[in-house]
Amino acid sequence: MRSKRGTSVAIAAVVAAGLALVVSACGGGSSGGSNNTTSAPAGKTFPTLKVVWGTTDYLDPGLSYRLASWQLFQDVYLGLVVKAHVSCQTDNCAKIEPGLATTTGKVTDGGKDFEFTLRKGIKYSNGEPVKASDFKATIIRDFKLNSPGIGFFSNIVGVDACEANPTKCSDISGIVTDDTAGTVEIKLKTPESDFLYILSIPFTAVVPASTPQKDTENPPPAANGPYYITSYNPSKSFTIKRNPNWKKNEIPAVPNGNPDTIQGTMTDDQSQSAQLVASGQYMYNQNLLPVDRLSFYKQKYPDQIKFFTTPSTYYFFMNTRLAPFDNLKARQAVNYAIDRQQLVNLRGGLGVPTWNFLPPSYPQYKKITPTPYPYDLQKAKQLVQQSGTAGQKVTVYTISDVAVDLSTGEYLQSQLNKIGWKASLKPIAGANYFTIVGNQSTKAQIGFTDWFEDFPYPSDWFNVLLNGERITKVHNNNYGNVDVKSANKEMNRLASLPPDQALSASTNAAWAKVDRTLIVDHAAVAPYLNGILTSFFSSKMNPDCDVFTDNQDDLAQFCLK
Amino acid sequence: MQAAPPPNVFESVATTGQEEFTLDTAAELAAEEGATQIQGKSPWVLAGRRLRRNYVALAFLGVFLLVVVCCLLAPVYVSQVSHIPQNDVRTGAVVVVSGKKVNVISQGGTKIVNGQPVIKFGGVPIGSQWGAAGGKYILGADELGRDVATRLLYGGRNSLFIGITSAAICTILSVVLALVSAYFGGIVDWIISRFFDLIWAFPVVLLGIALGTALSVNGFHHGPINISSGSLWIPIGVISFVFIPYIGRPLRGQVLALRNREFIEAATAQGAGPVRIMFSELLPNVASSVLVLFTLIVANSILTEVGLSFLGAGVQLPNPSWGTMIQEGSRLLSTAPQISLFPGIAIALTVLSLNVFGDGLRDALDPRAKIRIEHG
Amino acid sequence: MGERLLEVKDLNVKFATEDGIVQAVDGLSFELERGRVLGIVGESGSGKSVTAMTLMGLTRGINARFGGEVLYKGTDLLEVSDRDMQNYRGNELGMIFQDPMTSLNPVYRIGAQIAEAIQAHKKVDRRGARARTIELLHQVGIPNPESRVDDFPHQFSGGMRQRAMIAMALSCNPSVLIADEPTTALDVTIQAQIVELVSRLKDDFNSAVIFITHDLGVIADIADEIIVMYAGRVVERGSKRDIFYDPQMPYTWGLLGSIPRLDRPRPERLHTIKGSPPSLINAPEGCKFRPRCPHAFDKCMQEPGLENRVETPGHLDRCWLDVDYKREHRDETISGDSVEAA
Amino acid sequence: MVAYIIRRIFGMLLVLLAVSFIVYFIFIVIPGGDPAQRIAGKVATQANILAIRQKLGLDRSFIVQWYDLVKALFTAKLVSYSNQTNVVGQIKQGLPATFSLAIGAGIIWFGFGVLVGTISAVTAGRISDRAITALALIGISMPVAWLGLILRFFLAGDGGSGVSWFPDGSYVPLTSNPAQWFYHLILPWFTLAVLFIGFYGRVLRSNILDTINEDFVRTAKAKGLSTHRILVKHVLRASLIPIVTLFGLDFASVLGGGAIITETVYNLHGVGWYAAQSIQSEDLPPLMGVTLFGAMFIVVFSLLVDIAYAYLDPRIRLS
Repeated sequence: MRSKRGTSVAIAAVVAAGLALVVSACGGGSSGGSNNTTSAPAGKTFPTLKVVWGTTDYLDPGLSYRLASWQLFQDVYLGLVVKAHVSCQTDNCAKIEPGLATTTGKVTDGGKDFEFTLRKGIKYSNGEPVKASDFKATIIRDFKLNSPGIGFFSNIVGVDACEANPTKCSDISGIVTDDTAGTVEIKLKTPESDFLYILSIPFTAVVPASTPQKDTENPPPAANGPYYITSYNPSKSFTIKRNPNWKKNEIPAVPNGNPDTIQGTMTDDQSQSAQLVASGQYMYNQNLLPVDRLSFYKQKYPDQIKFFTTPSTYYFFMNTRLAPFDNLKARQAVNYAIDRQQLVNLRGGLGVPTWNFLPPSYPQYKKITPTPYPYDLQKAKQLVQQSGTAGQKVTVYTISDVAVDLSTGEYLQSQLNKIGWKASLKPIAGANYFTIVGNQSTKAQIGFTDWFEDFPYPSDWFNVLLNGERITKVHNNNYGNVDVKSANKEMNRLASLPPDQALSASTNAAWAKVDRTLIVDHAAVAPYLNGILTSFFSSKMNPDCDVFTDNQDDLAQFCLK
Repeated sequence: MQAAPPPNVFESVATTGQEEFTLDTAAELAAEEGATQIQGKSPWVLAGRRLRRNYVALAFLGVFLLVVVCCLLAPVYVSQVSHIPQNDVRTGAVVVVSGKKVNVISQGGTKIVNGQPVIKFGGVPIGSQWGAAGGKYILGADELGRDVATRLLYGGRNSLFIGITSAAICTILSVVLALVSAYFGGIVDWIISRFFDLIWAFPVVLLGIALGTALSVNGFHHGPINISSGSLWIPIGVISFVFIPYIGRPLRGQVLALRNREFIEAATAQGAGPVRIMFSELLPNVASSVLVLFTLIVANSILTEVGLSFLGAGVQLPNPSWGTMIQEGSRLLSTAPQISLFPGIAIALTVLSLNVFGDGLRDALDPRAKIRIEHG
Repeated sequence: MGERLLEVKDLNVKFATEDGIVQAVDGLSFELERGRVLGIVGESGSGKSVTAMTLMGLTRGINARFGGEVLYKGTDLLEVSDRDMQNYRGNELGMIFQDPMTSLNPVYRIGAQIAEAIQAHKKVDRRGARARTIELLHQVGIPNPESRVDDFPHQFSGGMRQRAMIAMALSCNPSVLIADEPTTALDVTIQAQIVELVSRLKDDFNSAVIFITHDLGVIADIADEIIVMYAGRVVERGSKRDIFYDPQMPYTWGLLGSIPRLDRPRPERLHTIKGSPPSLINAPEGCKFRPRCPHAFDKCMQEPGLENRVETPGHLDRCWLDVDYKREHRDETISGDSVEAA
Repeated sequence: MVAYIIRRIFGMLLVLLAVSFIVYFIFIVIPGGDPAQRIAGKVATQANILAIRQKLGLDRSFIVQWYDLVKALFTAKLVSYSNQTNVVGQIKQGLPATFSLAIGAGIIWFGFGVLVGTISAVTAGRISDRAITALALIGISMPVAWLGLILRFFLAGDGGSGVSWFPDGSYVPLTSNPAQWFYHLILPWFTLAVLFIGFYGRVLRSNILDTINEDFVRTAKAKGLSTHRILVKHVLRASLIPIVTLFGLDFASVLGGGAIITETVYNLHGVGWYAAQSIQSEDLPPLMGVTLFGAMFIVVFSLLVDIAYAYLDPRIRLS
């Protein structure tokens, strides 16, 4: 998922941060619900939680692809399995836990057949009971909505008809449900290491079959989680209340929640949202703090701000099919020419320099040592000379309405000019940037991009962004058209393992090797930092209750001082 | 003033017995009278005299010219003083400020301590050095370590170039349209007037941004015109198009008033073609209004360019313009106010001097202030 | 002789302009009794309008200097503060102006502008003021005033507008009515009506009138006493009879000569006074009319005083010529140049 | 008079249609702005991009697309390409902020403009006149964007200058908290009004100086009216007429969401802000909606202004 962070005060941003919800599997997923989850202590309830929120695209779980919505959905729409609502700053990132299903699924047929049985007596907020067929209806509804998430279902048996003509999708043979027994069986074409995670993201969160098959936002669909959204005024405000039909501790992994109602106001103006929380009118700010005011806020409200590294990587793509970046030396020159610490400074310090592609919080992450491309302009200039592409025209693409990304583009353009190319800048509005850059006819040579994981498994990184077999003419995510045959083969192998082998030590080491070869041997991309997020609480809140799972706070577990 | 005439001048005429009191005798009479011949002063000379006496207007004209000259000397400023080209990013650079080494951009840093990132905040550019750093960063640095003073001058070149050129094009276009519509009248006048109404009905800033954004993606490639997306000609085209009614309508009104005056009928009687009448008869009469409107439109188009660039529809980055600098600096207003402050001051000063000079010019050229600026 | 309303003693008015000090009025004196009409005649720039405006206190300004006295019922109007002057203007002294087309506010109804004057001085409510206005319009001869009162100025003809101005000026029955060239902008037929109206209203309102014009013919029958002004000075003063039948000043002859007369043989060409009025900044030496006076001789280099040089006591003039010489030579100027080519 | 109004209304509709045509034409020039691709999202296949294009009717001819767009707008069913929200609904949501800003600022700049213009005219030449003229000129020369930022920095919130007399932008609905509503709008009102106060002041000053020399003012003095009454009833009345026309048009443009920069800088989520948003993402429907909304105000007010002019100045007949 691409990020479009709230921007500077001058231009109210287009859309809020688009961070993916992280679902990570640490340890075997097959055993019954392990109960070492540490949900917030009960008895900390309070009437109202007033939050400042970034604007989002939709509030319909079948359509939205933004963090601002997914962060709310985690306590509203639950899937067969859910991500554990536990803090995961160390290395054991959030785990998969049973959700509406009693277990995390019986995996048979070599990892191609998943079977779940639903818990008894769960009701939606509109009173209807949760039925097994609702799951299949939800997936079909996603196709009917032309949801951006239908790409995740491509490995399910019998989905081809729906993929060909989404709006006419009526049945998926690979999904078999039995309402009386309450069972759901999903058959896959090939084993898929990350399929459990896919079942825990909002696209697969179950909504009533009666939900209209179009964007339903005011109010959004009925919920099966501890909370339900009572009203939503696009880009303005939303209200969330406790789900009357939610039975306490019905699903161990999902906390019952402390606030009775959640009042949200939406704005993309960073300094204004910080103001609202600093003045105590609101209790939590989901937007980033304005970069230039960071030191001011940290020094004035030391214990009300928390920082979290996120599983995100900011990198420059280089189109390997176009001069000059079809030349390895040219790509290496770019890596030498960027000072990663300065790029962190551009973000006011909210970043950790990196030379890897995978984020550090992954078990598959192994820091590439020695540092492959230390900052060295002279070496970069030499490499450009040796590559024989000196003096060529290079166009740097960047996002025009997110100030920090714009400055990053300007930085790269200036550095490329210094090492021998004729670089010019092409800023494009955020809403269209990824569509234009992802279109082969644009012939984008080099440019700014970032990636926030959909789920914490390397397949969401390499298979989507750097796999030669996934290059498409339109809406291509492999902007650099990276096509390393050996790496492609290894990625596909590692991505189609049954769940139990998916996290073995050997698999992790193999993913780390892919990371290393693409960076050191092929300089396929030029990664430079992993993003850091801020959570700003008002003086009334107790920051220690804050559970920051992978890249978002869990509102349900906030508590007062 | 008449000198006192010699006595009995009438007798001398009466007694010489001339038959007829003709024109020659009148001239002769006047010559004898010794009254000083009143040299005909053209309105322009009179205006020039009034303007010369208006010191305030001239002072501000001087300020405007000073600003223009300074901006034109931008390359000299780079080679002699700042030694930092306009788009040269120097985030990691170090500068000697009165003996001490100082980072142009304060260095941040992040350490991971038991899973929690500990952040040392960086990214704050140094403020105005006023020469303490030997010509470097006199007005301070921006977030990418570029020299604000250099960019201020280069930005000035862009903003002034756009402002003046678009005002010139707009004036020429609207003068021609006004003359044609007022002279020919009828259906031509109707069409041109509706054209004026149409642009007039458009919310100016909205039209400007819409055009600016639309064209800035891939430039304008239609027929002979081939403008690349980053060129200045896009904002120029946008601004000159948007302001046409501001000059066109008042001018059309004035030309209409002159249209059926006798001296026009006389010119037509002498067989003058429409072009000659329009440009050698009508135009000189409204030239003073055109000149005054021009100065005011230049001031307005500079302000509009700033607005457009501020919203990202004017000058395209990384080229500086006063508008883009204000926008860039707006994010760092608290830690590095210099980035936004100085362009703002430069704009206010330039536009103020243009307005004051325009005022003085209008008083000199047209003391009875016939021109009504129809729309602010 | 009626009650003495106005006594002007040695009035002089100076204006400081960029090009120097302009001596607009230099030593003007006259008296005005109720019921009498004083005519002031002179070319433009002779100071007659300045005099009228000064009486009304409308020429006050930072660059104006006044001398002499203007006693109105005993108080010197020159000393009265501008605030108090407001009680005199319209109430005691009414004024009519030259160009009726621009003297009325185009965006206000005629009735409103007149009622405004009434309410400014009299304790009258709106309805009373309106009734009074209609009555006034009737008195000045405007047809069906009840409906015309709500018309706008541009709906009135020139003559009718001047009548409305007169109604406005007389609305608070002032003791003195000052008419500053009221007929100049009107065509001849209307002029006669206006003059006749002023004279009739003078009797109805029992007021005095100062009638200023550049055309002697206009005040031929209305004026009791006439003052001829030239270059800011009085050059001749006397009763109507004195001026018309025994003019002593060559300038007056010129004025008389330029009037088309029915009672005399039609001259081939009316007499015209050569040249143009002198500048008031560096005026000619001696008699100001000398440069244009056909009978000027060396003595005229010193300015003659305004004295009574003829039999009738009130008749004053400012000319060195011998009275008999004048009586002998004046006819050729007055009766026009039919006798020989100019 | 009625015939005149009907003819003018017909002219207005024509202008609005032409405006909608121009907006549509401008946006056909943008390449790469194909909304269908953008909506298709990350893993879109060629097939569903075509499906979306069909749903939005983007594959039909130029004229039909324009006609559909305008019809949808007038029947309030127009939906934005980027986030499917109803355009007319969003504009309506922006109305309170835009109207509050426009009406408040309008009152300020008209009131102060007349005050400033009268004072500097009456005291022509003296210090107060020179000072006011200088301030007016400075007011006109201020770039609105910069002025807004500076005011927000120095006076609002903890913009860093430590002084926070005013809240830091954003709009508080009148209905929910009138005191806060007023308090939040003081700075935006002032920022928007400064330009106009200066301009109106100077136009009024030159009008008054012309009118004072008119004959009917001398007549009014001769009637013995007090200077105050003359100034208000005669001089001001005549010289305010051109100001009314100026105010009519400027007020219309601001009411129609013209104060885009002020709304953006102060984060008042009004129509202007919504326009700026939709332009950033090159989203045609909202832009069409806002432009027509703004143009409608301008043409309606220009008719109102002509009628007011005829009422104020009886000499003018509405031909």
